Amino acid sequence: MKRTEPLLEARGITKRFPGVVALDDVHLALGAGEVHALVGENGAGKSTLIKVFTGVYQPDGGELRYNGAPAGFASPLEAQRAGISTIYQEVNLVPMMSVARNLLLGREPRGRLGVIDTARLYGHARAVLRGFGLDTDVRRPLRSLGVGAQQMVALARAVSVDAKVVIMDEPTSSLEPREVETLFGVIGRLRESGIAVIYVSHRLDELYRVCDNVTVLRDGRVAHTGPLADLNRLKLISLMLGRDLAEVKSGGLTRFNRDQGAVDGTPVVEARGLTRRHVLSDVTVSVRPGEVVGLGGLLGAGRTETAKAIVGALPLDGGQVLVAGAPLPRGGTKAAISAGVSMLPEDRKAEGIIPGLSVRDNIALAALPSLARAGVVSDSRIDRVVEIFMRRLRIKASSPHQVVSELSGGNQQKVLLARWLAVRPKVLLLDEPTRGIDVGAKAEVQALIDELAGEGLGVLLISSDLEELVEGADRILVLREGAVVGELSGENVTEAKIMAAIAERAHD
Amino acid sequence: AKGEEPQTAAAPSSTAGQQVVKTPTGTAEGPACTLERFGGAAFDLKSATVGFSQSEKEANPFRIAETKSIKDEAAKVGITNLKVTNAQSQFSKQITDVEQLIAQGAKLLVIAPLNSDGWEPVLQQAAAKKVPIITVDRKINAKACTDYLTFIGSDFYEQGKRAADKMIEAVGGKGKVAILLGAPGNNVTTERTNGFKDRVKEKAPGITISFEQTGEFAREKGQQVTEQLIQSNPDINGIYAENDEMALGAVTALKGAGKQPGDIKIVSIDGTRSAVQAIVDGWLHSVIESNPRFGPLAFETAAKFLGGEGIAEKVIISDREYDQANAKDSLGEAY
Amino acid sequence: MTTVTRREEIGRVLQQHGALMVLGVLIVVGTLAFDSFATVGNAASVVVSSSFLAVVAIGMTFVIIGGGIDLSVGSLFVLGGVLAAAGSRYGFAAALLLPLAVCGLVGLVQGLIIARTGLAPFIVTLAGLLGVRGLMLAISDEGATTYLVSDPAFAALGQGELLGLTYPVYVTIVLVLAAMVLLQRTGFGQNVYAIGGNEQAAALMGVPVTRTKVLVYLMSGLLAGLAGALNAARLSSGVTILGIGMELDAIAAVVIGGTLLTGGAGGVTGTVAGVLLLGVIQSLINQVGNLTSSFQQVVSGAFLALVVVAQRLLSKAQRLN
Amino acid sequence: MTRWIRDYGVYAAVLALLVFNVLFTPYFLDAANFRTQLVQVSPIVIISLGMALVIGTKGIDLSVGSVMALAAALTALYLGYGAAVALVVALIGGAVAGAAGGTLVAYVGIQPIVATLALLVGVRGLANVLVPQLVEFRNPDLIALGSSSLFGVPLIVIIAAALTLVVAFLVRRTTFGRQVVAIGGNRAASELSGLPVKRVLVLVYVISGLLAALAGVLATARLQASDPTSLGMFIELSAITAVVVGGTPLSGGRIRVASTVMGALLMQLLSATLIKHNLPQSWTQMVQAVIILAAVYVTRERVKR
Ligand SMILES: Nc1ncnc2c1ncn2[C@@H]1O[C@H](COP(=O)(O)OP(=O)(O)OP(=O)(O)O)[C@@H](O)[C@H]1O
Ligand SMILES: Nc1ncnc2c1ncn2[C@@H]1O[C@H](COP(=O)(O)OP(=O)(O)OP(=O)(O)O)[C@@H](O)[C@H]1O
Ligand SMILES: [Mg+2]
Ligand SMILES: [Mg+2]
Repeated sequence: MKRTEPLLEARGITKRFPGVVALDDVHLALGAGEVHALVGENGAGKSTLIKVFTGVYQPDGGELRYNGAPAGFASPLEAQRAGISTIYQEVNLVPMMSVARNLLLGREPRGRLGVIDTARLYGHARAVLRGFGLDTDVRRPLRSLGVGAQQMVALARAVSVDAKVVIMDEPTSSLEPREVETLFGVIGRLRESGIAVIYVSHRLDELYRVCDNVTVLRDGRVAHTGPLADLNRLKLISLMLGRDLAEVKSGGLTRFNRDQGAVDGTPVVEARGLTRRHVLSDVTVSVRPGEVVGLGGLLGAGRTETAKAIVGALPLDGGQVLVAGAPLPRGGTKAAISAGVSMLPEDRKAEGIIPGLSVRDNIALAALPSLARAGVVSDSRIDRVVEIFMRRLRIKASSPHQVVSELSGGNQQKVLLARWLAVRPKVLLLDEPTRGIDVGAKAEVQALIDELAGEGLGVLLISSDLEELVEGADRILVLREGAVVGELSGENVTEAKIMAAIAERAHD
Repeated sequence: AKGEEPQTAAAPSSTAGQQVVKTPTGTAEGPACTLERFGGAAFDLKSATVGFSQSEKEANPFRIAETKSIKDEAAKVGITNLKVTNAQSQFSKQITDVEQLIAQGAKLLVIAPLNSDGWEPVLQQAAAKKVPIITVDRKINAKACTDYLTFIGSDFYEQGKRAADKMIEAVGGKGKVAILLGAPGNNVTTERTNGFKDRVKEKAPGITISFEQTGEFAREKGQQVTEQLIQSNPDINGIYAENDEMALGAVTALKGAGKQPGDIKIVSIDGTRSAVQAIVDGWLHSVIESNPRFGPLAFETAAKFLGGEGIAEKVIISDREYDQANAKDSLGEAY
Repeated sequence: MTTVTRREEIGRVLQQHGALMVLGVLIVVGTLAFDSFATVGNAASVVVSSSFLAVVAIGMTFVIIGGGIDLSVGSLFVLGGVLAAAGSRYGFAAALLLPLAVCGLVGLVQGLIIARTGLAPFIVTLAGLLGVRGLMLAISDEGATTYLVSDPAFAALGQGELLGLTYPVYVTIVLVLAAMVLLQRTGFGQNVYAIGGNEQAAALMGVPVTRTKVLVYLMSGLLAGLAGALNAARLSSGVTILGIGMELDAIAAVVIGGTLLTGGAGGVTGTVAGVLLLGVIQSLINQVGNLTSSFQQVVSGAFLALVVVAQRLLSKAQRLN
Repeated sequence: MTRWIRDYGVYAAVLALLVFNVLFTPYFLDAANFRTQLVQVSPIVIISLGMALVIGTKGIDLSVGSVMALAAALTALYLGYGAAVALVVALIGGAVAGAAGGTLVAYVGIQPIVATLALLVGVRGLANVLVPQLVEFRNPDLIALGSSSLFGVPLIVIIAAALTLVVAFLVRRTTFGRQVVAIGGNRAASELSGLPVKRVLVLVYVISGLLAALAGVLATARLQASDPTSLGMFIELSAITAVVVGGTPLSGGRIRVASTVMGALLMQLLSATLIKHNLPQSWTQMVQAVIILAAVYVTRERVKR
C-alpha cells in the first residue's frame, strides 16, 4: 500500500501566533491510500497543521509539497481545487441554506444556459446522502438537522468531490455509533481507491480501527511518527502526554475513581415530568448531593434538552423543577444559577465562550454579581477567583488577559468549566464535558468531576462516550426520543446494559 | 426677470401682508395665456377637484403660511374638494404626489415645486388631460401656457440682488462679507447666491466675499457655521444669510461670542416675524421679504383663466423689505 | 416530525410573503375606502414611481443577503442621474454608460475595501454616501447646474410608454426576473447566500468570498446608477436634490420583504412586494389628503414598526408552537 | 506597533489635525476657538457615548437624532413649568423612546437597525406633531444651561466630560458594563450564563435615549429655540462614525469610551478645519469620506492569516 513518493508532505513547517509557536518544524508525509492518524493533546497544533495544509493559514517557515512538487495554497478554494478536501472540527456549513445546496455548493448540476437544474440538484443530493445512510428531505434548511446529521452532510460533501486527500478533524465527535460505522465504511472505500486520509481524533479505539500510520504532535512539535501498529495504546498516550509509561499506567484509562452507590440523602435538584411537545415527554430526574447521574442515549434522544429544561433555557409545556424542595421559577437561567444549578452547554462555540473577551472575563462572567459590590466589580476579587481556577484546571493561556478565542478547544472548555465552578453551584449539569478534548485534559476533567462530587456537588453527566458514562456515573438514566426508557444503578451500570436499554426499546 | 430694476420703494403696508402683483396680469411678459390658447375646457372651480402639492413639511413659517393661505383661500372661494399632498422634501415623492393628484381627477393643480427641473412626467400627464398647473414660489423650467399655465412668485435672483443692495448700504460699500448658503443643490440657493454676488461685483467692488458655507436653511446649522466663521474671520463686517432661520442662528452665535447688536451687519431673506423682530432689536440690518401668501393670487388667477381672461406667463409679486425704518410698524404683517 | 416541518414552513412563508399579504390587505382596504384609489392612473403612478426604488432595492437585496449593507445607494442614485444628464450631450451611449461606469466603479471600490480589509460595510458605505454626494456636487457646480437631458432617444427610454406603463417599469421587471434567476439558479447566487449565512464556512467550502462580495457591491452600485440614469431620462434632467434617505427606503423595503438583515436568507420577490407596499402606503396617505405632514411621518414610522413586528411575531409564534 | 496604531491611531489623527490647524488656520490657538469646538462637539459626544454602549451589544441606534428632536419639542411644551420640569419631561421622553426601541430589539426580536429606523421616522413625526414649528424662548435658566461657564469652561462641556467619565466607569467597573460587552460578544452564551440579557438590552437603549434627549435639551438651550424639524438630522451617522473611528467594532463585544470621544473630536475638528478654510460643500464631503475610511482602516481589527 505504501508508495515511494508521498502525495502530500509537510517539511519543517513552522507557524507562529502572537505568544505561541503553534507549529515548530513539523514533518509529515502522507502516501496515497494511506490513513494517517494525527494525534496530540489540546493545543498541540493539529488543527493548525490542517489549516496550513488547506490554505487557511500560510506557514511562517518550511515547505509544503503536493504530488512531488512544492505547493502553497492561498485559500481553501485553491486547496480544494487541487484535490484536498477537509471536514473541520466544528461543522462548517451554512445553516440557513438547504441540505442539498450545502452539499453541492460550488458544483451544482447545470441545466440549459448554465442555470442550476434544481430537480437534478435535489435528486443528486438525495442519492449522495443515501450512500451515507442519511435519508432526509434535502430541501430543508441544514439547521433543521441534528448536529450528527449535519456532520454527515459535511462528510459527504468533502468526500464526494474529486479529492485525492481527505482531511478529517475529529469527525466522530458528534456522530452516533451507527453513523461512526458508516464513516468507517466510507474511509475503507477511500483507502481502496487510493485516496489519502488524515484522521484526527481523541478516540483511541477509532484510530486503531482505521489508521495505518500515526504522527503525534506535542506542543507544536512532532513527538513521534510511524506505523500505528508499532505502538500500543499506553505507549501512544505517553507520547501524547510526554509522560512516562508507568505514570500513565497507574492512572488508568479514565480518571474516575468512585465508590459507586455510596450516596444518599434528599435530592438537591429534582425535575418532575418535564414535557415539551416533540422534544421531551415526562422526563423525571433527580440528583442528590455528591451523586453523579449519567444521561445516556443516542444523539437526538433529548439529553441536551433535559439539561436545558432543568436550568430554564428551554420553554416547557409541562413539568416542574424543584431545588431543595422549592420550585424554580421558569423563564431564564438566572433563577437556576442563583439557586445553585448550572449547566455547561454542549456547543462551546455558539453557547459557551464569548470570543472577543479575555480568559479572565469569560471565567468571571456568570459569577459577576457575586464578585461585585452594588454593581461595581472588584478587580482584585475577580483576579483571585480567576487565578485559582486557572491553576486548578491547568488552563494553558499566555495570561489571564489572552483573548479566549486564541485558546485551543480543550482549554476553552476548561475556561467554561471554570466559569461554572466560580458560581459555586450545588448541581452542575455537564453536557458532553469532554467532547473534543484530548486524553490529558479529559482525564483532568474527569478527575475534577470526581473530586467535585466528593466535595458534595451533584452532577448530571451527559456523554456519548459510554466508557466515561459507566465509569463516572453512580446512576444512569437512558433516554430515547425524549423519554426515560431505563434507569441503571449499582451493579447494572455497564456499557452492555446501557446498550441493551437503548436497543430493547428501539426494536419494540 | 433678471434684467429688471429692483423695486425701490417697499410695497404698501396697508395690505395686511397680502401679496401684491408687481408685474400685473397680461403686461410686459409676452402674450397672455388664454383658455383657448391653452386648449382646455372651462370647469366650475368650486365643485372641481383641486390639487395642491406642497414641497416641504409645514414646519417653517414660510411653508406654514403658504399652505394655510392656499387652504384658507380655497375655503373662501368655496372649493369643496381640495387635496393637499406634502413631499416631505423628497423630490421623487413630489413627482409621484402630483401624478396621483392627476390620477385622482384633479382639474387644477397648484404646485409649490421643490425643484425647478425634472417635471417632465408630470407635465406630460397634465398636458394629456389639459390640467392647468399654477406653480407658486418656485418656477418650473418649462414652457408657460403649453406645459403649465403660469408661475406666481418671487424672483429669487432679484431677492439676492436686493439683499446685496442692503448689504452694500449696511457696510458702506466696502469690507468683508460672509454668505450663509442655503441647502446645496437647491435652485433657491443658487439664485439668491448669484443675485447677491452679481450685484456686489457690479456695484461695490470694495466688498470681498471671504467666506461662503452652507447653513442648510436651518437655524442650528447657521449658528454653528457662524461660530466657526467669527473665530477664523474676526474682521468680518457683514453676513448675508439666504434665509431668516440661518440669520437668527447667526444672531445666537454672535450673542454667544459677546458681540453687540450691529457689530456685524446681517441681511437676510424671507420676512418671518422673528426676523423682523430681530431688526427691531437691532441684530439684523434688514430683511428682504419672500411672501408666501399665494392663496388669493393663485385662485384669482385660476378664476380669471377659467373666465376666459389672458394670464401672463409670470406673475411676479412685489416683495417688500424690512429695515430699521419700517420693522416695528410692519411686525404685524410679517408671517 | 412532519408537523414540525409544516409549522416551520408556515413560519417561513409568513416571513417571506408577509409583505405580499399586507400589500393585498392594503389594496383591498384602499379600494373600499377611496373611489380614486383603484384607478388605472393611480396604480400606474404607484408602479412607475416604485420602479426606481425597486431597481435600487434589488441591489440592496443581494448586498443584505450577502451579509452586508449599502448606504451609498441614495448618493449613487443622484450621481447616476446627474452623470446621465451630463452624458446625454454626447449621445445615448454616453448617457447610459457614463453613470454605469462611474457608479459601478464606486461600488467596485467599496466592495474591494470591504472584502479586502474587513472593514464594516456600514461604515465604508457611509463614507461612500458622503463622498459620492460630494462628487455629485462637484460635478454640478455645488448643485447650481442642472444638466438637462439633450438626447431625445435617451429621454424616450425614461418616458416612452407601452400599455400605459413607462419603459423603466419593463426594465425593472426584466431586472427582477434576472435577479431571481441569478440568486436561485446560479453559482454566484448560491455564493451570496453562503457568505451571508456563514462567511467562515463559505470560505472553507471554497466559495470565493472576496470576489462574491466585490461583485455584490459592484452590482448594487451599477443598479443604483442605472436607476438614477433611468430616472434622469424620465425627468429629462439631472436633478441634484434626489436620493436623500433613499438608502433607508431601500433597506426598509428589503426588510419588509422578509430578507434577514443578518444575511443568508431572503429573496427578490419579497423586496418587490416591500417596495410596492411602501408605494401603496404613500398613495393611501395621499388619498386621505389632509393629514398634516408631521402626522404622515408618524403614520409611516408606526406602519413600518407594525409590519416588522407582525411579521416577527407571526413567524416566531409558528416556530415556538 | 500596528497594535499601537490601532489603539491610539485616532489620538494621533486628532493631534495631526491640531498641528495642521495651528500651522495653517489663523486664530486657531485662541481660547475662544477651543471653547467653540468643545461646545459644538459636546452633543455629539453625549450621543456617541450612548451609541457606543448600543454598538457594544452588537446593536445600532438610528433614532438618536429624532429623540433629540422629541426632547426639543417636549422642552418647548413644558418650559412653562420651569426649565427643570422641562428637562425632566424631555429626559423621560427620551427614555420612553429608548425603551420602545429596546423592547422591540430585546423582547420582540426585531433587528436593531430596523427597530430604530421605524423610530427614526416615527419619533421625528411625533416631535413635529407636538411642536409643528420652531419655537423661540427666553427662559433664563434654560439659556444659562446652554451658555454659562464654570471657571471659563462651558457648562455643556463639563456635562459631556462628566458623562464620559460616568460611562467609562460603567463600562469598565460595573457588572452592567461587563454584561453589555458579553451580550455583544455572544448573546446565546450570555443568556445561558444567567445574564439578564433582555433587561440589559432595554437598559442600553434607554440610556442611549436618555443621552440623546439630554443632548437635545442642551442643543435647544444653546440655540435658544426648539426646532424639532431640523435638530439632530443625520446626527446618528456622526455618532456612529465617532464610535467606529474610535475603534469600537460594529460587530459588538467591545467598547472604547475614551477613543469614542476622540473619534467625535476628530470629526468635529475635521469639519471645523474644512469650514474655516472655506472649502465648498463638495470638497468637505469628499474629504470627510476619505478621512473616515482612513481612520477606520488604521483602527480596524486585523484579521489574522
Ligand atoms: N488564531 C489563533 N491565534 C492565536 N493562537 C492560536 C490561533 N489558533 C491556534 N492558536 C494556538 O495555537 C496552538 C495550537 O492550536 P490548535 O487549534 O492547532 O490545537 P489542536 O491540536 O487542534 O487542539 P484541539 O484538540 O483542542 O482542537 C494553541 O496553543 C492555540 O492556542
Ligand atoms: N432533524 C431534526 N428535526 C427536527 N427535530 C430534531 C431534529 N434533530 C433533533 N431534533 C429534536 O431535538 C431533540 C434533541 O436533539 P439533540 O441532538 O440535541 O439531542 P441530545 O440527546 O442532546 O443529543 P446529544 O447531546 O448527543 O447531541 C430531539 O429529541 C428531536 O426532537
Ligand atoms: Mg483542533
Ligand atoms: Mg445534545
